[in-house]
Amino acid sequence: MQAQSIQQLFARYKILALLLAVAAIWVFFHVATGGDFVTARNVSNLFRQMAITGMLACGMVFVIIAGEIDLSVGSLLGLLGGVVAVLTVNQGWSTPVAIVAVLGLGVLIGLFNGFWVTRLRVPSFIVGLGGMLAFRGVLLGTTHSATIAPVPADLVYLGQGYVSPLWSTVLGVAIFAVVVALAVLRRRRRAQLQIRQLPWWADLLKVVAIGAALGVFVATLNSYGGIPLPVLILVALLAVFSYLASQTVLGRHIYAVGGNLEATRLSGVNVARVKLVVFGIMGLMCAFAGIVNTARLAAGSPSAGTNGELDAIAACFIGGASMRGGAGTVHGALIGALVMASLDNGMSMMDVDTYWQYIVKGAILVLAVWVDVLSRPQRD
Amino acid sequence: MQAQSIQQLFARYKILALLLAVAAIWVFFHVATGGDFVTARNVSNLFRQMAITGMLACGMVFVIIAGEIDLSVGSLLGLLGGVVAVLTVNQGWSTPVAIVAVLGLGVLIGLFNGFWVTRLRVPSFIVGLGGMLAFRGVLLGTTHSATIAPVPADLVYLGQGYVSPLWSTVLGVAIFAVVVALAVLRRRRRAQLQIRQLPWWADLLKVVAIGAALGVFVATLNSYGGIPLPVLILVALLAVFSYLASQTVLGRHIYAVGGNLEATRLSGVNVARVKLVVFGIMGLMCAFAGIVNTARLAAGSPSAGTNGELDAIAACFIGGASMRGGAGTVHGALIGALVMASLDNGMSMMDVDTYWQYIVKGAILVLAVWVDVLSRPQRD
Amino acid sequence: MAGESCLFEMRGIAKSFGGVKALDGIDLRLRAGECLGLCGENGAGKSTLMKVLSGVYPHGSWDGEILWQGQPLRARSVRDSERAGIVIIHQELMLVPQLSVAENIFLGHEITRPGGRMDYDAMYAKADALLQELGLHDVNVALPAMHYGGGHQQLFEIAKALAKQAKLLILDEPTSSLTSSETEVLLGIVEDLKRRGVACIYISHKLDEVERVCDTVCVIRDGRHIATQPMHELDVDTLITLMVGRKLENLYPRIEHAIGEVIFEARHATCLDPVNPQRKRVDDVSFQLRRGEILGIAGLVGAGRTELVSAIFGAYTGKSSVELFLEGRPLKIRSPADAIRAGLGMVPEDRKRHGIVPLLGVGDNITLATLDHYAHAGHIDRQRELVAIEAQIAERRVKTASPALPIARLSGGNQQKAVLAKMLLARPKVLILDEPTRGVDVGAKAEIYRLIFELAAQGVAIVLVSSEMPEVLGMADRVLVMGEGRLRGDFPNQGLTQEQVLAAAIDTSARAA
Amino acid sequence: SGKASDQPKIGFSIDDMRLERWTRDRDYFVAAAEKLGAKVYVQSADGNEQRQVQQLENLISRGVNVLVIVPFNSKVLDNVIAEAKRNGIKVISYDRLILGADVDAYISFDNEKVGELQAQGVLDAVPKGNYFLLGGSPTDNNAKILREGQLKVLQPAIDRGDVKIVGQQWTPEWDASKALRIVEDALTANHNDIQGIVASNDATAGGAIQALAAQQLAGKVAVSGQDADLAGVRRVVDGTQAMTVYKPLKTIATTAAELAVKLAKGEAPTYTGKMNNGKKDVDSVLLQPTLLTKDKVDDTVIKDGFYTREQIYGAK
Ligand SMILES: Nc1ncnc2c1ncn2[C@@H]1O[C@H](COP(=O)(O)OP(=O)(O)OP(=O)(O)O)[C@@H](O)[C@H]1O
Ligand SMILES: Nc1ncnc2c1ncn2[C@@H]1O[C@H](COP(=O)(O)OP(=O)(O)OP(=O)(O)O)[C@@H](O)[C@H]1O
Ligand SMILES: [Mg+2]
Ligand SMILES: [Mg+2]
Repeated sequence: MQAQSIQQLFARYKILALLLAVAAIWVFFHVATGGDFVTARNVSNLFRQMAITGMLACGMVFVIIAGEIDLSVGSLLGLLGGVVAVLTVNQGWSTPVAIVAVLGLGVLIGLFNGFWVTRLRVPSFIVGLGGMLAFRGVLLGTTHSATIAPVPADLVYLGQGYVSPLWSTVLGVAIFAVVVALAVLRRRRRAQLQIRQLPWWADLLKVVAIGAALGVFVATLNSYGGIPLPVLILVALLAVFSYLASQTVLGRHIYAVGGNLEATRLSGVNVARVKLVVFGIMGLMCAFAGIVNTARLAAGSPSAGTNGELDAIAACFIGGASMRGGAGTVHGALIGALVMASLDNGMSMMDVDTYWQYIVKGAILVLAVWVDVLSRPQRD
Repeated sequence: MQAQSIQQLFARYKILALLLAVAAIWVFFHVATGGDFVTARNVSNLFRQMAITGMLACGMVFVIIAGEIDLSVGSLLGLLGGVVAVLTVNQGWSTPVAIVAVLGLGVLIGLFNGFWVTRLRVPSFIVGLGGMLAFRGVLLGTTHSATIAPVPADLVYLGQGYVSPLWSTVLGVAIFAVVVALAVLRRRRRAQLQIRQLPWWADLLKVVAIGAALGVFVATLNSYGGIPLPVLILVALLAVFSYLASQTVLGRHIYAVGGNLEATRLSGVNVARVKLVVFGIMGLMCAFAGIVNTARLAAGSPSAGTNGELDAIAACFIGGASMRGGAGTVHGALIGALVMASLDNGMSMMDVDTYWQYIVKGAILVLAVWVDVLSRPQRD
Repeated sequence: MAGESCLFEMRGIAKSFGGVKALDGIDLRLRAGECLGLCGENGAGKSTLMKVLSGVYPHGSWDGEILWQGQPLRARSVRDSERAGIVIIHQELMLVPQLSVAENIFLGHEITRPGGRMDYDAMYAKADALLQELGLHDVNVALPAMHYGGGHQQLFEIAKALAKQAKLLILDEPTSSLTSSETEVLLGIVEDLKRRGVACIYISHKLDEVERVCDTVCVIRDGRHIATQPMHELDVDTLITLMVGRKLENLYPRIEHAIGEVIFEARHATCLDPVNPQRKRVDDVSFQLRRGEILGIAGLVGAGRTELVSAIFGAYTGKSSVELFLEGRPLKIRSPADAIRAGLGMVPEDRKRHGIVPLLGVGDNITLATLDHYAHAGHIDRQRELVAIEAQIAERRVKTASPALPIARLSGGNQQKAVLAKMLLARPKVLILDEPTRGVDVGAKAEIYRLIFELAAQGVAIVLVSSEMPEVLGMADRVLVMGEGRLRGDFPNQGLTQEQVLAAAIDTSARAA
Repeated sequence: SGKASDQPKIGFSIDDMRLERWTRDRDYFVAAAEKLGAKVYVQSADGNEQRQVQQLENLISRGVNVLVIVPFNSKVLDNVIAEAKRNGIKVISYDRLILGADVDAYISFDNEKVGELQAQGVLDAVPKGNYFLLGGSPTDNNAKILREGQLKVLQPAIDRGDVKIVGQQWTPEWDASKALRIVEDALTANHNDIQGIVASNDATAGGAIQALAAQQLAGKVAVSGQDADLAGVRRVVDGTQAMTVYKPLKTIATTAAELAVKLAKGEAPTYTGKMNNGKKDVDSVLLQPTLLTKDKVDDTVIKDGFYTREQIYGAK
């Protein structure tokens, strides 16, 4: 009886199991590193370190929901990061112009990938694999395999800068205000239309929980300089993409396409266009990630992003996306990215041998997903 | 009209489009290298070079047909190759004993992977990713990151030796005899049971075509020392696995599981066991590939097999396997492996810049699959 | 009666899915050679009960007990129950599309030679024989099952079940995609099995079939047992009353509707087989449709009706050509999106493959085709959408715990209602219904029929493709008959009889003006 | 903090401990530093610059006093070193010079010098003939530096017409199997007319030599290497590999450890020179790598205890 209702709770809020897994990992590392892990400074580090994988995961989760996969993102990140370095360093473009150009280029390349998948019907796995090689090749060719450095200071700031604690606080309060406003508006609208509502205390609980999480988050980061800029970008992306996924026509169509392509087509949805847009978004995210990566390294490096696709895909799967398409969430993917980053960060802080790191990371990856699987109903 | 019947021919013999792609690639390289590509020596090299990817692809194609994927094979190849080196060099085991032990170990590890996928329901992508890390870690741990060399001569022979031209010829004739006998037997059996048959000339044509291909193959290799042992192993695996896939209950169940898991389960097939066996076979193939790789290098290297999984998976997809499971063939996967090996071989013979190699390889990969897609009926 | 003649007995079976009770203490017993009809509305729990019996839901995942020939049966998988002699034909098609017909028929029970080798020759021969027995003569059993349409596939399923030596055969809506002649063959086989001492459980929403082959009828409603009675003490009307809980006056509640001018026309529709382009699946079919008219399309399985309508809707997978005119203007339709935009709507035949997006919620499925109506600049007004969804769920009486429940969890009939609701929201001028009442219970059927009449009265032109002859004759104003891809007849439905339609479908020479 | 001087904390960030060579550096370094009373945290970036940056951040947040860095990519550490400096941490560049950053000290065997030795070794063995350049990983910066060193030595010979470069390839991931394949193809393309292979490390050299062995050319074609891997040294002894580059790791590691401890305690270490890294002249300690040929094995690796005689010559 008891066990069942707990399982129901997990089934309803799938993210709970995952958060538990994260908590377990954190506690483990905190103990293992003798209390160095959950400190303001390291948490700030951790979030900054997850930002790049997180950006990729934001795009990848849509690709996976739509029933496809994209293996080229690691190389594309490298390429776009390289291009922004070449433009600013070698061509002397101003940083904002270069960034806009690279974002545009990212979208174009993403659409190009999507074109092969949707119009020419080449399986996305192959398109991704081809892109993985070709983009890396273009990167090596354009940079002559050399690291391009140093990039301008304003670009570096994007990767290393902080939002000052004051502004961070303001931002946190603003977000909380929006959350409250949305909740109130929804309740009012539902009352108007006479739709069943959750009891008011449930909504209140939700708002309070979000507020508390937000408060702890901002306070922690503030005690170490404020919110790092890459983390701010990531939070903004989370908001935009969650909105996209749950509140827009496009988002709904993405889920439908992945759930049953034929039925969606027969419902009058232009499925090819939906997939194309998804690949375009993926390209855009690669551009974001590439720019931030170059900013973090203060250089465009020919090996940047190697294996980045694996981390991003793993993050999505950890976050509950399904290989068969049709299921997955943006916040799940980001928590997945957090798991990956926590593992890397924690293990490197524990000072264990490289080979142990490999073994433990592999094992925990599988175990974390297993915990998630366990919490789901028997068969779906 | 004309165009249509050609398309039908391709639809019926899907492998034709692929063979054409291979032929195009070969002709291109032959011209580009000034006639050095299609020489007995290089063809012998080429087949030897494709052997390892080919072995992995043999196992991988079953995994993909069953609707799963295994990313751990590159690391597992490295691990098992390392173990055979450690056993023979450091522990002084005799080569045959070490080989048997490693083959057994491969099956066990494969089954272990399968156990996570089937019993504990962790998605194979994650299990593979975990294994990829963990197995590499174990390899680095057991070898202390050192290359283990030199391995005994009889082990090296397995990678570098040849079957003498005489024996090669005998073998070729024997295979041809078997093919003829099977064709005759089938015709007789069908006549007995009064089942519709192909016209006799069609069967004859088939046999003659196989004979010719076999003749050219053996003659070419004989003019350069005979059949290389890894190639012989690969041919044997092709025979065994093709038989397995098309003629045995297990093989058909693998297709069924990938085609419609639920229907297969409800037909009383133990789907978990089928998948388990598939992963076991994959482990065995990793052992084969690992042993041959160590034999070829005459050393167990801690970085052996890096990215091997991508080559193997690409080979399967080039060979017509479907990401959704249920479709694919062993010979297709091997031709896919041949495509990959031809690209590597041809470009390195042309001595083109690395970055061009990346770009061309990526592009041709996509184009080859596109040709294959084009030759298929509109939508499936 | 219990004694040794009782083949099996189910006692107090209860099963729930995440808090929702699907079965609530059902008792059932059956003797060898007896045929039990299991009746109930959509979502009553019939399929669930049968899945419990056949081991799909393993022992332990439900309460109660099953006695098989006096012994408790604790099947942990389908294999266990098959070993005992229980064979089930599922409501949903359960074929592996890539495997050959013969391989599908023998899946899990392959005929082998020593060493696990497939004995293809034997399997082909036996599969051929089985299909002949079912009246299928033109099937190449070595071809992949996906080459054949829904009707054929249903027959393959039946052949698959017959290939096993059953002591109890469960048929869960086996005739939902069969035509009357094929149904005849099947019912004959069931009667034959009964004579040989095989017990059968027969689930169908076609009550005349139940009346014909069943000795006993068991009615369940909302997972509870309502009544078990010998068939000869019942008639169809009482049965309906037991099922629905109220009296059903008229199955075809005809509403007079004015038939207006021609608004839609299809000319020279031709579809080529995607695999073998030499073969035409639809061969030069033309027809006209008037405002407010209900046009029935009848034909045997494989007549090409589905191909015809999917070509019109821009959804045919192979090459096709057709000239379309709506309200006098030519239409250019290259995809279903074009069709819907132009004012066409279609409820596809294969619900599972073409109708539902299984993981999406019921509500999301209902609004999938019309999301734009609830959106400004891509932003969905969820509240407004929810209002529309709730309205459709109520009107169509979709039985669901919540609009957010994944639609795959609904019973077959309720899924069908949701798919219908999806197309209705698009407010089409021409509505194509391909087997719209497949797997729908009588009560719901009557509702769908009433709805069709209402739509016609509002001026919507309706194409009704159906394999159920009474349905076509009961509903249509005009009946097209197709055979082998060609139009074989065009009859006004006045005094039209089943025989006339059937004759046209089979006979090449009967061609009306 | 005051305690730092008694027990300094040293962060040692290594680019890739999946390679045998660096596990040895680590062992020697840790042993030497602990003897001097320091505590060492070791990190391996596994050949990934992003990972290295993250690990350096982690080390900084754990409050080390000195960072000893083996950069995977010398140009990308500017940001993180600036952060280290802000936290008052001393930075030592180990084995490879970190460019464009505020580094306190540099200790190394010169990588370019290693490339020169490799080319010299092959030139000594076969002064004239067709050469094939087998580079390291195309995405690895060090592979490029090695190639530059090699070309510095080869260029005069090429200009004289003594040496002809018949091909040059890079080996993804420094993978021996890929090196094997590349050399097989090169031999085919040149009809075995190759006299020297300038390989950039012992792993790729091993692959190359296997390709030669298949053509009965092992020992006839001069192959270079680097790192003095056990397998490599054995090949040198067998005569199939012309040379490898031996870097007395114990010396560099021990010296580096002493340097680190001194910097941590605020003492002034002794340097042998200065190197410009594009930002400043960095105080440097430069050690000489040794060209290891067959006849020098006893005097170097065995004498230094790098390997035992049994390990190299077998337990006969
Ligand atoms: N896997 C499942 N998860 C949740 N609910 C389910 C599941 N399967 C069935 N149900 C619910 O159980 C009830 C009974 O379903 P069942 O399929 O047995 O109905 P049925 O009598 O066969 O109806 P139909 O005539 O439409 O086939 C329905 O309300 C359905 O929604
Ligand atoms: N994808 C396909 N590939 C090849 N043949 C197909 C395919 N789909 C259907 N067919 C064949 O097309 C013919 C017509 O199909 P279908 O049975 O759907 O027609 P129908 O007239 O709509 O009959 P039904 O009463 O089953 O709806 C059949 O002979 C079937 O075998
Ligand atoms: Mg049912
Ligand atoms: Mg049909």
